[in-house]
Amino acid sequence: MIAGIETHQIYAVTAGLLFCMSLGGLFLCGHFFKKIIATKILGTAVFLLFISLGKRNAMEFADPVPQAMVITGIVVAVSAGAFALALARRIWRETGQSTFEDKP
Amino acid sequence: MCFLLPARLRAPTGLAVAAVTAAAAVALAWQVAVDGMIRHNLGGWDAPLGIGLYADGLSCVFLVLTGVVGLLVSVYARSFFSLPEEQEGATKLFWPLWLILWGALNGMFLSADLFNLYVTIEVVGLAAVALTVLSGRPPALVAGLRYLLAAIAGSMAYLMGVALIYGSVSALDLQVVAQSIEGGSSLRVAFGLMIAGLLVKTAVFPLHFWLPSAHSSAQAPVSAILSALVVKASFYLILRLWVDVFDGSVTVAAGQALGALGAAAVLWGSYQALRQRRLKLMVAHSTVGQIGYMFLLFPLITLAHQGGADAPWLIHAWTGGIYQALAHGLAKAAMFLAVGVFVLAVGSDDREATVDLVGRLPMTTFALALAGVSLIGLPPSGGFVAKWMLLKATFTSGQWWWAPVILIGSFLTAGYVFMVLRQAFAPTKTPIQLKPVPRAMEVTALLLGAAAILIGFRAEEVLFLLDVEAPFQEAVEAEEGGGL
Amino acid sequence: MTLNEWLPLIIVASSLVPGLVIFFLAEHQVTARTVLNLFGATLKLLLVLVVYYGILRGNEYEFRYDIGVDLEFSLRVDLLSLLFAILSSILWLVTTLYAISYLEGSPNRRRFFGFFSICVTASTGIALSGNIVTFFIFYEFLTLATYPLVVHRGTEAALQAGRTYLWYTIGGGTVLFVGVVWLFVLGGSMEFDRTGALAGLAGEHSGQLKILFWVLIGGLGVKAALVPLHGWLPIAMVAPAPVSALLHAVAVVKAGAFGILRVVYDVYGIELAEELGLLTGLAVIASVTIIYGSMRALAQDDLKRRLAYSTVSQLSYIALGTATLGVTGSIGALVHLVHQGVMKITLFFCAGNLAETLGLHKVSELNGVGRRMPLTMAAFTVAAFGMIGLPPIAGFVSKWYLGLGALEAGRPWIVAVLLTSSMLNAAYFLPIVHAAWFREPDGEWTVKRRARYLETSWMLLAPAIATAVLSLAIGLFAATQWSPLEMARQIAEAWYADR
Amino acid sequence: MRPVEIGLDGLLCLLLLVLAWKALRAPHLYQSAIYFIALGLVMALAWVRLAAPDVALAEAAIGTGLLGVLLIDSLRVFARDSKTDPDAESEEPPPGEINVYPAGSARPSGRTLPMILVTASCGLLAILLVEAIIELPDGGGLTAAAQENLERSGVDHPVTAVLLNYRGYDTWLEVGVLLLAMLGIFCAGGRVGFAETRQSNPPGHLLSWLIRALAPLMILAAAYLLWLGKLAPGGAFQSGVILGSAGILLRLAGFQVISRLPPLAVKLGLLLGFGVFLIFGGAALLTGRAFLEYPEARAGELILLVETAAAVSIGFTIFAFFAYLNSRDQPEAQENHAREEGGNQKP
Repeated sequence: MIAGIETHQIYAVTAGLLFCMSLGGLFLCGHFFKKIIATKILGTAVFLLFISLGKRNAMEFADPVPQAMVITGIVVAVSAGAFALALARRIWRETGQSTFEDKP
Repeated sequence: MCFLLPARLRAPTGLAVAAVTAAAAVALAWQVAVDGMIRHNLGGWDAPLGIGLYADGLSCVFLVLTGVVGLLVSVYARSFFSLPEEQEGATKLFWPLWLILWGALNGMFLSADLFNLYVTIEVVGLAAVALTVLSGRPPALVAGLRYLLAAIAGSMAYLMGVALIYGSVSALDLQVVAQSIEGGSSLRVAFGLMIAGLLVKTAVFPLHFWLPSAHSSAQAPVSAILSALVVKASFYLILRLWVDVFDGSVTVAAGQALGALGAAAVLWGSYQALRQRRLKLMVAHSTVGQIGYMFLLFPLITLAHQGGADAPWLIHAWTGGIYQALAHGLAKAAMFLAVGVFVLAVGSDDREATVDLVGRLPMTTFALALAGVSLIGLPPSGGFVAKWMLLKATFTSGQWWWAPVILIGSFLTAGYVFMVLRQAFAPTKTPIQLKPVPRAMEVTALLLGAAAILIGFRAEEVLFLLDVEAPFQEAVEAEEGGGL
Repeated sequence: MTLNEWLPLIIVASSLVPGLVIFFLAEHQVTARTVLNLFGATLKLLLVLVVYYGILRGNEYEFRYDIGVDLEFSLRVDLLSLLFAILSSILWLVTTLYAISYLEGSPNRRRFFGFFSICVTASTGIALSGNIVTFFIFYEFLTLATYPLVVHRGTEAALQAGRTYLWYTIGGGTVLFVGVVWLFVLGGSMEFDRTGALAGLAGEHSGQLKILFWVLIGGLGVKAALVPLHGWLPIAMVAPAPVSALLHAVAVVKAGAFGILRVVYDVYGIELAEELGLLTGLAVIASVTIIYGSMRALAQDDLKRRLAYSTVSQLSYIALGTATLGVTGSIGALVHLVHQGVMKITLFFCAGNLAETLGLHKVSELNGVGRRMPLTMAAFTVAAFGMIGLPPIAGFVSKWYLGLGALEAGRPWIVAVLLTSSMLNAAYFLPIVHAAWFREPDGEWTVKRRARYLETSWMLLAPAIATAVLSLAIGLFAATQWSPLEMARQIAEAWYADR
Repeated sequence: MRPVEIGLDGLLCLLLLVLAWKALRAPHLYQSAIYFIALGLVMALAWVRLAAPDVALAEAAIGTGLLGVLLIDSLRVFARDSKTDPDAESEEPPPGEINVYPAGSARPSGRTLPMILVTASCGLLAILLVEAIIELPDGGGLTAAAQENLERSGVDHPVTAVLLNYRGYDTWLEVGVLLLAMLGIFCAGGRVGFAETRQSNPPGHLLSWLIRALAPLMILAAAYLLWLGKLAPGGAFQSGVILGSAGILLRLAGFQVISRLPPLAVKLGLLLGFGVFLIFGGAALLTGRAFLEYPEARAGELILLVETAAAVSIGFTIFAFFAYLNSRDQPEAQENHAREEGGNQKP
């Protein structure tokens, strides 16, 4: 039974769970900072799924296409994250606002 | 062909590039209309390994829309950003950002690869947010961050769907995926995730929460771009996925669900627009409502598809939805530009402040009125053709329950459009000194408004273009190698 | 394409182009504007007459243009469209003259004349529409073009009236939209010359057809001011007199009435309408409107409002005649379309003259005004007598045919309605006439001296007299070959030809 | 598969989930950031387990390294500025211990219902998603296709082949995204250009010396990684990041890096990667090939050229992210900026 489980499956399921967890976090976290972290984890979850799928048949070396896509994805996600951080910092500095709810 | 992604150019150069890009879009559309669809394999690699670019009727229609609106908005922007009032913040970055955005939009309309589409969505999203916060005013910043987070979440959901699809069919090219797709729960979930992610970006009710603040706090040309083009891009993608990729696996229930969201958006958006006191917020809410109309397309074509590809209302639904996108693109751009002129001249965004503009800014008022006519769907206008087709499709297909939504939406739209116009006719007791507005800004707004009306006179060409590899003809086998 | 195909389009464009050009002229270019306006109006009238001549010789005039899928724009000339087109172009010419003088010196004339021409375009378009879609397009176009005219003065009252007007007309337009689409789904593009497309559906879809009929009438009834959809009309009287005259005597309200004619005769066809039992309902509504309008008119002191309620009442004669089965009733309806227009515009001109020259707006202020403005009041008297239905004025002819038609169709209660209404008409018009001629002048205006030799500007006076003479003439010469009555007879006989 | 491996993988995954949970639920931003960085490191292990060393390198360097630096740097801002807020003085949290809920406002009440809703729908989504993932077929992928064409691609490492040849278009756009993000950050900051100031408390002499010595070494390492990318894990991104980190270290040591360069050079640095791709793609079109198609014979050299340009741009941009944000929020910089603005407004 247990022996039937493949490495990639464990990671793929983890990816699914991480995805949902961070999606919930994105909605429920108040502070900009944590929302940004939630989007990062969201991205990581997606990448994890990609890579675990790439691992399916080749044991030596994973499918290069998802790997390349994930590298691209990481860069894109980091760029977006950096931009979001820059925005959050500016908002905080200009208005002292750190969540969408409070209106200073 | 349309990868003109220049950066760091100042206004005149930017304008020139805008003209070239628009011309390229039109040229491509012409070529597609004459020769049929075009496919170009980037890097010389075929699918599934390489990325393809692919132009058919649907993409060309959107390319040309983007070209026309883009060019006129560029002309407007050139005057707008040379005004002393609009110099704050990083406004000199408008040109590079806008041209990148435009390039990404074009890239998106042409891309035939799921992952590449993700990258273009992300570029579109980032550029759109950057444009939103251009002025650096705090409300714009907050709205921009909200937009950015929503956009990231949306594209991640989309990417998750892509991962699932890659997992099940090992391909990313739209055509290859479409051919090798079979049912199954993983595909359904993938599809759901992708559509949901894109719905966030298209701001369909109830996922529209980010739109009104973002679109209303941006500067006028930016608002026009966002409302007229950026939301259309993700709509295009939903449409593309729906009819080309998941063609066989979409269910009637899914179509009805999207239709219901659209209907709710029509009612809610229009109602909210009626309640706003600030002009730009009103126009932004109106976008939410008008986007809803486009989604009424889905239940109609889905049911049609179940009933066989030659269901008589198919052509109506299809044309209606696309026409709505076109007419709204033109009309909303005109409206935001016209409101931009108002705000500039009067110095206030209050709906009540637009008194007696009909005498003093006749051209702009006229532009606003033309755009309004098209939004309401009064004949003769693009909006009328759209609503006519949609309404007819609802009757013919027996889905009459969408009809009241279309009509009530029109009625509410008439309410807010005429509330502004009525105010514009009222004379002032104390004439406010209007600031002079560059003529080019007034003219471009009027041209866009007139275009929204004029496309109502001639649907034939658009239909012809749409007909090139229309998704309902099962003839996508022919692959023409990179004919650029 | 031959000239005959383009001619209908040129007729429509002959007012559209001047209208659009006027927007680009400067406010002070009065001469250019006037020349342009008159040129357009004259050209249109000439073209319409040319087409009339052609039609009599058996030519066909049709313009078609594909919008896309199955939307087709089509302009086609038949006698009914000519009847309405001739009426609007004659009255446009006259009203243009009147308006030039009436608005002299007031602001925003460029806007006024621009939209005014566009309104006429819309109403000609309605007249020449070859199918229901084109009709609908122009119908909505008319709504849009009249709005700026209603709110032209920009006062609070005008804006309020504009709002009411829009709610009614856009609501009506929306209902009509549904009806038109529905009709389209059932019976295709609904060319007006292919009556009977719906007849085949009668058995299977008769329920739908019945509902559809009322949806269409509901949409058209707003502009035709059928009770209870008439509320906008009296309020819209805040507009300047030429607007009230042309639009609320001719263009807008007649568009509704004309639509009802088209729907009953050309879309459903008289046979089908009868078979479905739709006409009695329409006749009842029309009768109620006639009586109600007259009663309300009695109670108004404001002259223009009284005229407005009179319009509500008189318009429904057309609907009533339409619903009276039989060729004579139909003739009555058609000829009343013309006669009522000519007479009502005269009344509005006169009201405008009184307001402009002496500042009189109320019925109670009119004592002795006939001595001061004899020509105006003479015109008024002619038109008012016509309205009441005194021979030999035009109104008599139409009422005569309506009554005769009712008797032929075996519906004597309609005659009773007509008689009651005529009595009410007399009751609200005669006191005005009496006061104007036989009471002693007592208003403030008596102290003012007469400024000129004429009682008022000739450009105000001439149109009123001309239309008064016209209403007398078309009554007197009703039996000749070129009279509206003769035209109406030809149209109606064609409708009933296959019975 | 051996049970030990399953146990190891299971443990790793569990750790991932726990860390993510902690990062999202931690009461203080500082803790959140730390948990997140830890998550990134564990994730790098997971990549290695999944036989994706390229991704591991990229994740460790960019995803965790760079972003971690940015996050910590942002925390500094969020902490410092609340200190200057006079209203928050009384409830001043200790530095680095910023409460999630801003001072003065209690935990927002009335959020229970949305919380339940969101949790429930996320749970539902999780069930659907896991089911979908389990249902995925056990094989597939494009490994074979990628290997087959490797000879024609001009490089020996399949990931590099995909990145720069098969799907070079994506990579080009991605370099564009970096550029775009930089422009976006300029927008967010409200002005273009860098205002580096000397660190108020420069690090000790030794450290300064060390960093200065380290910098050339790092550049060397970057070049090596770049070259290695042809054969083995490594390549433009990883090497770019090392370049970027060299810059960040220098900056942290208080050196003015960007300000020393002429503005044109800065712009060129940001644009280089994007531009080379574009020129190259255009040239391919002109010579009758498809956009971004490499001539087979010279593919290796050309890819190296493009990669070098991309690496320089990536490194430069990443460093610029940091430098801009870091300098933008220095108190002195703000004052300078305010003065600048005031000066601008006067005439």
